[in-house]
Amino acid sequence: MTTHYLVLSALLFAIGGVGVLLRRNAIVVFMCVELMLNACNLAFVTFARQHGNLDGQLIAFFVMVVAAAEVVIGLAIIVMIFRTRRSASVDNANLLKY
Amino acid sequence: MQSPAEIVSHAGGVTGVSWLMIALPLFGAAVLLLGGRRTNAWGHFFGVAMSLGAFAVAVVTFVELLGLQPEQRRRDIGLFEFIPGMVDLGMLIDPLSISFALLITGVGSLIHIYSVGYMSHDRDRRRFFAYLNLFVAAMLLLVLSDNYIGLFIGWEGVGLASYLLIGFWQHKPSAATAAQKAFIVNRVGDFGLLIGIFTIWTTFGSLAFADLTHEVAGQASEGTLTAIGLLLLLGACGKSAQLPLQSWLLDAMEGPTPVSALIHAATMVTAGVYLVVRSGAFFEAAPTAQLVVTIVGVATLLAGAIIGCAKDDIKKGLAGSTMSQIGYMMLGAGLGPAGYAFAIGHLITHGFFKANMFLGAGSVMHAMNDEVDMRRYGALFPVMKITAVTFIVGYLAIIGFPLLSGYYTKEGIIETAMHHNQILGWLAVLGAGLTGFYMSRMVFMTFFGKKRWADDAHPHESPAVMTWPLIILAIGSIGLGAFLVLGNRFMNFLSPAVGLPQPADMPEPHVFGVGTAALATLALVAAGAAFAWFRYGAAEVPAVAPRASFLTTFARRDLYGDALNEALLMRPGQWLTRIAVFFDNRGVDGLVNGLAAGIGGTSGRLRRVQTGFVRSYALSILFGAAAVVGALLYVGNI
Amino acid sequence: MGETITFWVLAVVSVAAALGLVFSRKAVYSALMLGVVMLSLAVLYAVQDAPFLAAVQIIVYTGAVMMLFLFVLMLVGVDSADSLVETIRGQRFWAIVAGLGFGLLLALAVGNVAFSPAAGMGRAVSGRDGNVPALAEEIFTRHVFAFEVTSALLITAALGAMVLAHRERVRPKATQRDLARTRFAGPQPSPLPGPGTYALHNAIDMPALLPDGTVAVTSINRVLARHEMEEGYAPTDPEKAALIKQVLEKDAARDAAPVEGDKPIQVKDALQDEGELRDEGEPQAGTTSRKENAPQEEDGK
Amino acid sequence: MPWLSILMAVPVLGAVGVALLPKGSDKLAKQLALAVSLVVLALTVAMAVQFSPDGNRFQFEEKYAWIPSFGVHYGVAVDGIALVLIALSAVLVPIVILASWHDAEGATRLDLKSEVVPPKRSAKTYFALLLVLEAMMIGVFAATDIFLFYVFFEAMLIPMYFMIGSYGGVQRSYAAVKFLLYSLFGGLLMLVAVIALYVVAEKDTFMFPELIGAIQDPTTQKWLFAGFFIAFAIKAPLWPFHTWLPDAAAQAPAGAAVLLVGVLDKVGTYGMLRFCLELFPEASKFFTPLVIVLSVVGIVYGAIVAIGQTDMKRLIAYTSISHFGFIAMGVFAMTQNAQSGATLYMVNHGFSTGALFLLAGFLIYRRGSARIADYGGVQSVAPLLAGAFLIAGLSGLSLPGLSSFVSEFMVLIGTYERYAVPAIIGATGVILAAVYILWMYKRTMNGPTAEAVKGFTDLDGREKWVVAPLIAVIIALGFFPKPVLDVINPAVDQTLTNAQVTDKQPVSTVAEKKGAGQ
Repeated sequence: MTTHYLVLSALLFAIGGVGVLLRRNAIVVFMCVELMLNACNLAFVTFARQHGNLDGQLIAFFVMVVAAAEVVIGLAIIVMIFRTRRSASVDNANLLKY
Repeated sequence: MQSPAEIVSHAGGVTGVSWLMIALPLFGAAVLLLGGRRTNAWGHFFGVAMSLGAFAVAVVTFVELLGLQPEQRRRDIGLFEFIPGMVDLGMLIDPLSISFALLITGVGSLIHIYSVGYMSHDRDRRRFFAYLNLFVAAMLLLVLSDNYIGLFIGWEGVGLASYLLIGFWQHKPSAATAAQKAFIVNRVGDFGLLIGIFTIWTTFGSLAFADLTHEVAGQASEGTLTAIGLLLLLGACGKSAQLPLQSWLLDAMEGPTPVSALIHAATMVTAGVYLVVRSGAFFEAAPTAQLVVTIVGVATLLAGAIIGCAKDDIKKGLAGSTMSQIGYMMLGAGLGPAGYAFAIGHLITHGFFKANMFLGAGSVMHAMNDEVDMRRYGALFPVMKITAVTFIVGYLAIIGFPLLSGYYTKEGIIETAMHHNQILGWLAVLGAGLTGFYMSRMVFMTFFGKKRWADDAHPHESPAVMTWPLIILAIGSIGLGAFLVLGNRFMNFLSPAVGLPQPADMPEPHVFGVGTAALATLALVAAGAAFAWFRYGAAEVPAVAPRASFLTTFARRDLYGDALNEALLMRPGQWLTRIAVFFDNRGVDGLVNGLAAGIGGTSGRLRRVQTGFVRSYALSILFGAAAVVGALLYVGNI
Repeated sequence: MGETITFWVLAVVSVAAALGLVFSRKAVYSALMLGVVMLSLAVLYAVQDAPFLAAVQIIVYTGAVMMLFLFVLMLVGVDSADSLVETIRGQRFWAIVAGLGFGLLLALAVGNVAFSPAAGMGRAVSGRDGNVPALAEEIFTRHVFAFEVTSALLITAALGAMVLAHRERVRPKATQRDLARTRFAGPQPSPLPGPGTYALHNAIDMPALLPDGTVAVTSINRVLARHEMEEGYAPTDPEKAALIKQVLEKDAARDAAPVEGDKPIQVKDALQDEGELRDEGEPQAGTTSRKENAPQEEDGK
Repeated sequence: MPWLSILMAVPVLGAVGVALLPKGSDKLAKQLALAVSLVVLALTVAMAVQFSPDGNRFQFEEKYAWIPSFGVHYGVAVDGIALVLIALSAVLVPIVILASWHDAEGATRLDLKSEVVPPKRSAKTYFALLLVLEAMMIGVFAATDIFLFYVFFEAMLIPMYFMIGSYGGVQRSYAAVKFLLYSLFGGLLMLVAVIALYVVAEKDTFMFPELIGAIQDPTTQKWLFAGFFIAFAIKAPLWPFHTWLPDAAAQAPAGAAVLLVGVLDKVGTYGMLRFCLELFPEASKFFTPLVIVLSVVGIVYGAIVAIGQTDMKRLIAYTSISHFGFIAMGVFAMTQNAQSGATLYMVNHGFSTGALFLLAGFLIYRRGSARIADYGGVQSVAPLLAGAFLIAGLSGLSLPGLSSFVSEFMVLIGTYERYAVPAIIGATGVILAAVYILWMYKRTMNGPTAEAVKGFTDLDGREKWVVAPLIAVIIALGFFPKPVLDVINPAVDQTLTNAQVTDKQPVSTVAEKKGAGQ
């Protein structure tokens, strides 16, 4: 069963990655990142069960905490950009280039 | 073959201070050059005084030398250590060098006196005398030095002096070009001499004449000796305007006439002969080298004569004849000890009568306000008696009129050459005939025939200061030949310096000193003179040069010597320079700048990668991640 | 046996939801899709005997974080659907290649590892009566330092968000006296009149009528007008429709002017904005214009 | 008496003094700079007098630990070769200061259409830079600690960069940057080699005397040699690395160009002679054919390109490339004559090319353009200037009786002893030299006076004081090189013994007799 979980987690992670690359709306990109994080959590929990010790779950817990902090900051930035830029598209913020 | 005497170091007496001979003119040149405007008034007299001073020292040294026993007559005066461990500069007073010194200072002083008159109207007269003094000093250093480096310093010093004097009227572009050409062609000759000196140093470990005796020279291999001989010959050709480096002599006539007389007749051009005679040890041990010397001599002899026949410019004609006479001397020098005495004898007598004729030509030009074309002369005899008479004496001497100085020395060379090698002998006789023709042509065109003067010319005799040197030189060209050659007096005098020939090499003495070769020469000379009389004496000489046959244009264009140099050296040289400059700017520099531009270009393109879109960066991150995982996988399971 | 069934069901659901998240046009739909994924994962955690995590996942992660997303979505404009046309050349193709490549590689890696049967959480949890106390003991003994660090992290995150979202007040808060003075200095000192006794509607999207029966331009609500215009329901009365269209064009012209946001905000502009907002003020009759009802701190070009 | 440290300190203090002068006082700055340089000259002469040629090799030695952990010392000492080169710089600098009295003010004073561009910085800084440069020049020749040598080797570039960059001609920045990058590139290679030397030698010191013969294994020697040699080949421009010199010399003001070509480039050949030969004998022997070929190519190539130049200063720069070919050939011919000839050549070249550059500078100061075509018939207008130019030119084509001939003769005869063909090809350089010098002289000085040249004034008092000493030295060394050679020869013997080379003996018996007699 473990490989199934891991394959699922890999698949979700890949979809998340593709989502980050394809979508232009900052919030959707952000959600895809959350998706990738959840995929990792799944892998952690699977390994916790596989190895029979709590470390996996512990790590997953901490990942959630970090993810929360990240979301807070990310969204604040998105709001700020939206406020000045009137659009949340990721491609608009492209002044930092050659 | 009795080899030259041992060189003995000397101190005391006037010989001890004979370095004054060089020092005085050098001091004169320095004072006149540095003095500037202040020395204008008395500058030329000072120059003449310095030259006369050198002449005086030379005479006293000569007398002191005569006082010694013949074997003692090679005195070496050490001066100072020039390059530690290699060469110490010093002076060698021996019969050969003192005879040269006498010629240089003697004729030199006369020419100094003559120049006082000739250059009286020139505002740079002071500078002219400075350069003349510099020349005399350099020439004396050349002949009096006791080693090859001193000789080389004198050699190039003389080249510099001739550059300065040819280009004296430097505002004339033709004079500047002629001067530059003379110096560069001389430099080619000096290149040969330089390599020769290197070879001598590497083979013998010393450059002093005292060490390079005949026995020492014998030890080196034949090949090296021939190489040294040929290299020295290349140097000699450069300086004495022998083929193939003769093109500069005719252009050198751009300089004032006293310069032509002193440098391009009497002294500098004979430096080559001096070098060949002084390096006798090498040439005698390398017969092939001697043969080449004689061939070069004869070739130049004929070339000079042919050029002489076609030149209308009196100075260029005389220059052609100088070239041919030096060809004789080179031929004599190439015959070994047998020919040395006659070669140097002819050199001295030639110094007198050629200088006499050049100065004569100078006074003619002076009178005809610097007209040089003989076709504008004619019937000058009644107007300029002294110049004419002295010129004719010189003319008779040069064509070898019996009993005059030219006859003895030139006959000596021709007979030794005939004895040595028939072909060379007869070619020399042919040359003598040609000399008879072109010299007679020159005399008849200038002094006899109809008056072909330009309308504003009203010739008058030159002032005394110019005519007296002519007279002295004329007297010299009458008696000197006989004095030197009769009773082998000059050969015995020179023997300590250059050694005596085997009796076998000497041609047997004839009845009344007139051999078959001598008779043939006299006949040819007479024929030449007669033919010249018919063409130029009696007949009407056109004022403008008529269209000429192939042979005459060939001669007028100096046997296309210049055209040859131009085609072989000048054109490819310029072409090579342009390519080198192009290669340097585009090639090497292009490479460097190209490298810089390349780096700039790539960085410009790389800059484009940063598109500013977050998503393209994310894409590259993902690719990176994929690569890492792939690598881990690859590493993991190999 | 139950586990495999739940796994396969949830796996399919979560993958479908994930794809939905990525490819849905509207942001809100993708938010909901993400919620579905998270919930299915929570169940998977529970199945893999990690009950505490499942609870946290549902309560904290899905409950709080997802809601934050929705909240921001609301702020940013729920309807801001973005077209799926790709702007960067070759981005779509390469993204898919990279994503699939990456996924395949991981799957390959995971695939060829032979796992022994899962040891299960029995032993780890045995001595400590249950998952949560075991986890608590684990956290508060070995990882207490990490725990404290994460708390610090959370605090800084909160602080950061506040700092980022905060707009410095450059001028003193407008007191009531200022408001009164600006209102009276402005073109419309008196408040806009109410719909009036004879008014047929007091709905917000219905413009007010002036005593002579014509439509009061200032009472047209621009947001709604634009919304209707975009959705295509023009008001039946042609004259009102014309008026609304004319107001919208004026607005569009003003909007078309380069949005100040593009160029970095100069301090002078910000101040000028502040002033212009207050002075110009455009008092509305009874209806609230978009500008006025937005909270003081939210308005900003 | 720590002579060398004083010699380095005085110019630096002078430079600080000059720099601190109030803004407008350029005249005072010049006088002070001149005074300081004359003091340095006096000190050098005093030192040189006390130098005993047959004493031990390194004299006036000072050694203090600078970075003890790396074994880096402030090691300064002087042997024959270094003393002569320090004397050269000490003599050249006052002359250059005197010559560039007006150089630093740019073209404002010229009404003619001039290519000279007004400088970016004040004249005061120019003279301060000059003095700093002098200090570094003395430092680089005096350093016996290889690390210290490297430091000075790189530090020298900075003042020269500013002098070219701020006071040069039209393309000064291009030339300055090219010069700097070229030398820095070389310097970096050398740094790698210096560090590698320190590490491989395991002697825990950078002192040169102790490192002689420290590296035995031939391959490491070859690599280290390459590192050092490329840096020195770029510095003294050998053939492929030379393109920076014409640009830098043409764009630099005349005074800076003199020091650039006269002294800075000598560091390259001095480095070859001192470091390459003595530290890596086998590698030097291994690379000798390559270097000889490069230098011969440099001689002929430099001369030919010089003939084709239209700009006076570029022409003089190319001639010095040809001269550097001679020096490098002399150094690597590894015979007594060749190497002392090469060292003497470094000194003579400094004076003759220095004189040429300064006189070209005077011409450019009068006419404003460096193109040869803009001149003609200067001799009839300014005979003294033309005469000095002729003497400088003649020393350039190494006319016997002038200083360059002695050294060129020794280099050629030394090389001929070991390698005949390169010497012969090198000797053709003598003919080419005559062509490019005389042709330039004819085009600028002889012939009818060109329009623009009519207004030329002859050498004034100051310029006479610049030209006179140079010509005096050229003629004096030409006739009596013995004193200088006596100082150089022992140092060269030492170099040859360290480079494990014995002179080739001539073929025949005369040498024995002469040798025995000596």
